[in-house]
Amino acid sequence: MAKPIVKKKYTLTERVYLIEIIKGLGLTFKHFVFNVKASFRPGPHTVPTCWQYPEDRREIAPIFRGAHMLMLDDQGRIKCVGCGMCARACPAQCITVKRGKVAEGEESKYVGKTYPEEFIVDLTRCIFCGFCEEACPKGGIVLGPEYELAQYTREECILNKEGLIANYYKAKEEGKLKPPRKPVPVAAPAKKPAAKKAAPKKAEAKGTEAKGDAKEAKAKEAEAKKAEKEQKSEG
Amino acid sequence: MGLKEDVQNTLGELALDFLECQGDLSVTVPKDKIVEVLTKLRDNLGFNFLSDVFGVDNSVFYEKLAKAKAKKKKGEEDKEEEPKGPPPPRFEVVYLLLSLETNKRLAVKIQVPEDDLVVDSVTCLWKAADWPERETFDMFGIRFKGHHNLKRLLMWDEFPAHPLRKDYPLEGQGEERILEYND
Amino acid sequence: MNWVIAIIKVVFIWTWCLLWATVMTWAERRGSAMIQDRLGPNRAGPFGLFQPIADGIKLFTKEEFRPKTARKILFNLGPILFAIPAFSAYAVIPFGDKIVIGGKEIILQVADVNIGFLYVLAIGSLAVYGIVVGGWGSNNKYSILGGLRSTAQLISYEVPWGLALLAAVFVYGTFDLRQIALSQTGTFLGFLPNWGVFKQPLGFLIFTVAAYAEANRVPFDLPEAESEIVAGYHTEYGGMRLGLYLFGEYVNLYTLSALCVTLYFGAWNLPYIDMSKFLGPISYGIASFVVFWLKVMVFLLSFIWVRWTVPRFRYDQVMKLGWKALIPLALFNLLITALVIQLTV
Amino acid sequence: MEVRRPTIEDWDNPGDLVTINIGPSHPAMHGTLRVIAQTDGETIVSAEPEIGYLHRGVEKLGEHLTYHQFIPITDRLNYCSAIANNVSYEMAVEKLMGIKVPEKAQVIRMIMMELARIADHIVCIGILGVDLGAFTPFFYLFIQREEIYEIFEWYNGARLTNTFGRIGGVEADLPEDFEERWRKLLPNLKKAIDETDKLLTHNRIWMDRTIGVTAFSPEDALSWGFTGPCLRACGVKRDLRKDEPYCFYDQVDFEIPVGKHGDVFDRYIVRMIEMEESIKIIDQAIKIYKEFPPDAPLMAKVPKIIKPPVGEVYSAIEAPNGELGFWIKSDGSDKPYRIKIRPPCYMVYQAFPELVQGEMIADLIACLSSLNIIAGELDR
Repeated sequence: MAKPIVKKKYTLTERVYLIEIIKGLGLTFKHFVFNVKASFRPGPHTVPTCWQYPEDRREIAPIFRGAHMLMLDDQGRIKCVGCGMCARACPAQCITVKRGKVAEGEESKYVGKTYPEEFIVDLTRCIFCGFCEEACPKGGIVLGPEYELAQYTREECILNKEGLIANYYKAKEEGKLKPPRKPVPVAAPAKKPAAKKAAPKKAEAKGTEAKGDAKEAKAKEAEAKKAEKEQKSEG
Repeated sequence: MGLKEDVQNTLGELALDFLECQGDLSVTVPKDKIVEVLTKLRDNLGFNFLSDVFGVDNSVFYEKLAKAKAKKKKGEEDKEEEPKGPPPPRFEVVYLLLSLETNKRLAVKIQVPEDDLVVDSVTCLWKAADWPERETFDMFGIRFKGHHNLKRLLMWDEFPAHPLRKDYPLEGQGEERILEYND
Repeated sequence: MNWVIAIIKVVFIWTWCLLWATVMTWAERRGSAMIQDRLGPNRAGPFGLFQPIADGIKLFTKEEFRPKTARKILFNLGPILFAIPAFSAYAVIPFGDKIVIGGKEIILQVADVNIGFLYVLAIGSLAVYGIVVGGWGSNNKYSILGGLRSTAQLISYEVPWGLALLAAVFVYGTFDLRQIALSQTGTFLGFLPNWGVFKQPLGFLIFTVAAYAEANRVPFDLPEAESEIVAGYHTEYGGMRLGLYLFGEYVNLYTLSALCVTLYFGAWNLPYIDMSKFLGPISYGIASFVVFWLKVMVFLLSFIWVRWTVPRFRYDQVMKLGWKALIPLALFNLLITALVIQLTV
Repeated sequence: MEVRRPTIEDWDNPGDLVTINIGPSHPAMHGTLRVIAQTDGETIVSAEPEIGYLHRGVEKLGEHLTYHQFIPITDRLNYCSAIANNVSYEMAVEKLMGIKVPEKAQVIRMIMMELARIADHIVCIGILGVDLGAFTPFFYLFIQREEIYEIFEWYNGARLTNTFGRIGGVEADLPEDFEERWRKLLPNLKKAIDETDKLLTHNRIWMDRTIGVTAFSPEDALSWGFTGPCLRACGVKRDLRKDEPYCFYDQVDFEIPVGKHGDVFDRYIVRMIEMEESIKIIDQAIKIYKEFPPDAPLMAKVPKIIKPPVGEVYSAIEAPNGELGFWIKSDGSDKPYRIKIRPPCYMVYQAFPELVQGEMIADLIACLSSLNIIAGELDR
């Protein structure tokens, strides 16, 4: 157990403690003066690095991943069709969806042939990864801007359909609804597995890009349909 | 000169089986020769850095493969050996080696049957094997002969099971209830 | 009549010290915040000035918790032993020159003792008992470590501290703190204020370093080094017992700063200006008091300023600095001072 | 001068030693670590770390989640630099499936990883300062860390647990104002690093506390499986970014700082220089990023349900703490058969008894902070 013995070599200014300490004192004094000056500015946000929370809030990103919302379309209908893709994608298993079939005569109330009879998000389990949002084929569930999630009881942390829609209205009122995320451009599908390994060339990527987008959207829809079918067959 | 040939030449008949997957080479060696093998690899091939040691419980793996095969019938041939005669040993201990000079990696595997869970410790070669071996003992119950301090690492000492075995349920078996607190 | 004045003085200086100790807790937090680009407590009252009151209420109303295994008597005794010397040490330090009310001359000092100097040294070193008794009584390993560290540190730094003060005594030729303060009028070498710091620069340096160690302040805050031994000797304390330790510490700081001002920074004397010549008897008394207080405040704030700038020493390094650097330096200082006095007088 | 360090054998009666139970509730132990130290006064005769206080069974959990669902779990390994974990895991799965990630996605990954590296080193240095009693640099640095998190937040909506990237690429392009934000952050970040340097590096108190404390020889370090800054501090020039380049690390120009003695000071200096090198890398990576057309692909064509072929791979990257590797065994289903994580600080922390033996209690704390032990990846 031979530990290397380190010989300390100090320069003269280091050896005399004071010089470096005085330099440091000068530095902290600069900060002190700056902040004292800043703290006399009007308004709650005085010191630039410090937010006085309830009054003075930091701007959050439009794509912030906070509490969930169930999105409504222009006619106030729930976009969700209750396919359960989000529940399956969720790593924490915090989403419960119960699908209901739209009764006859009520078709105008709902977007599709099915609707979520029950939609429960358990925020005590949720890890805010955003996978449900990504999995949703209809853009029905979105992580909203709400980040003040502390509650007095566990029951309050479990959001049901009404709560999720209320979140939507709240975000809409505050103007914090984010635009739907654009699908990411995907590399051109390779025909042969061997070609997959070849690096996608830039020029090639350029040409196929515009089509790629449309294709992706279509593929997503197709997949959603497939999922619906699967669910049906399961049910 | 591929790495596989090098390893084959160095180990001779000690190398029982090779598996190559996406450029990663792993070699299976006899269980009781592990210290010898690793010493050879370290001294002759320059694998002088032990990255990790861990166990794998293969009990479900073979079942699944067999099922998949039965399903496919005419499916492509798998690289894994077929479970013939006596079932393959349940556990595997994997040693990840790295050569600092050539930056090549090699996985050395030993098969550990369930009725003989004792493996020679490699802490004599690399001190780095200390905790990984303890963890393997903790998680799989594989004991390492020659380890100076083989006790549970992550779970508490009185924990009765080995949680990374495949037959251990994800939710646990309620072991926390048998914890006794002495005032 | 005299004893009434004495009691008024005692009560006044006691509340004064306590007041500034509490304000110091606010200044510490706000000052550190300002140094660190934060805001600090600013909600209770204007600029958060009522924060110490809120803290005080909190400390008073908290449960008086005592660990099961603690030694009851020692545990209770610790904070008291710590606070009493802290409060009583100020007795001999002046807080102003004098005030004349109704023809009666009142010295702004609780007791003008002619060996006041020794009194401060003696009482100041008593504080260590509070720490070590509290640390021992808590029956906690961290507390004991903190107590032991504190003992070793205080004893080690008493020596250079005393030696630095001794050199000051050589210069002033008296143990009487009031006489020392009075002798620092006029100019030194024709252009400098006649302050001790210009006669004893090295002594002042040693005194300051030792004072930081005596007050258990960063970089010498080993007895309560948070990241190492949790909270040192007051790990197990809560409520007002902890409050006594904290207040005692700040009162200690006030005392040390006042001593430093008295010895090295001309007490209530302004440089180049003699206030007594153009001020009335009462206003002069107040002015001297205010000047003295302002000087003390500068030192108090410098304690905060240094605390939030430098890292902490290690235990053995503190000892090394004390015994191997400061004591030889202090002896050297003593020698030079003695030589110069011998040659010039 | 050789200082003889006492060992446990020096005591006929070990009862003379004091056993100090440092942690798990101790200000410097982050609530998750515990060291049982035998001390002779202030000198540590033996120290035994006890881990497992944050054991969440991540590896077991991985066997029950699909490949994609495991990404958010990797966030919780080294929570100071979640992005490096994400990328390491994704690269392992991509290797298993033989996916070639689009180049633009690789550049984005690289930029984000280097930002995460800076954030991680900031945490380490800041905490090291706090544990040694220098509180102020912690705040100067952490304010900049918040700004880095701001960049993360505007990239994908989360600050700490980013869930960055997907298998086969990344989930989004860099926001339009990314470079603007970075340019805004850069002078402040440099200033904060500089101020920390001024407050600490040449301060004699700091030097006394760190130089020669828990020094370690390179041979020992390699034998103990050290990687990352702790190994480089010992004088071994090893960095997976250079040795086994991934992403675009072979196309950018940067230096690997190497220490001499492997003591706390060297670890601190290595991390300080690495932050500056990371800034350099990001600047160059942004240049590379700009060469790509805005609609260049960011995701490889990956099936919705990931079912890698049967096999096992090991893939490692240079995480801020060292070599972070994932060994994944697939049985052909949509869930990994076995995931083994090789966390860097796990290997470093097992040498802890040897590192601190003979030092003082204060050094134990300094050593612990300088190793940057993150319980999340230590216990998994």
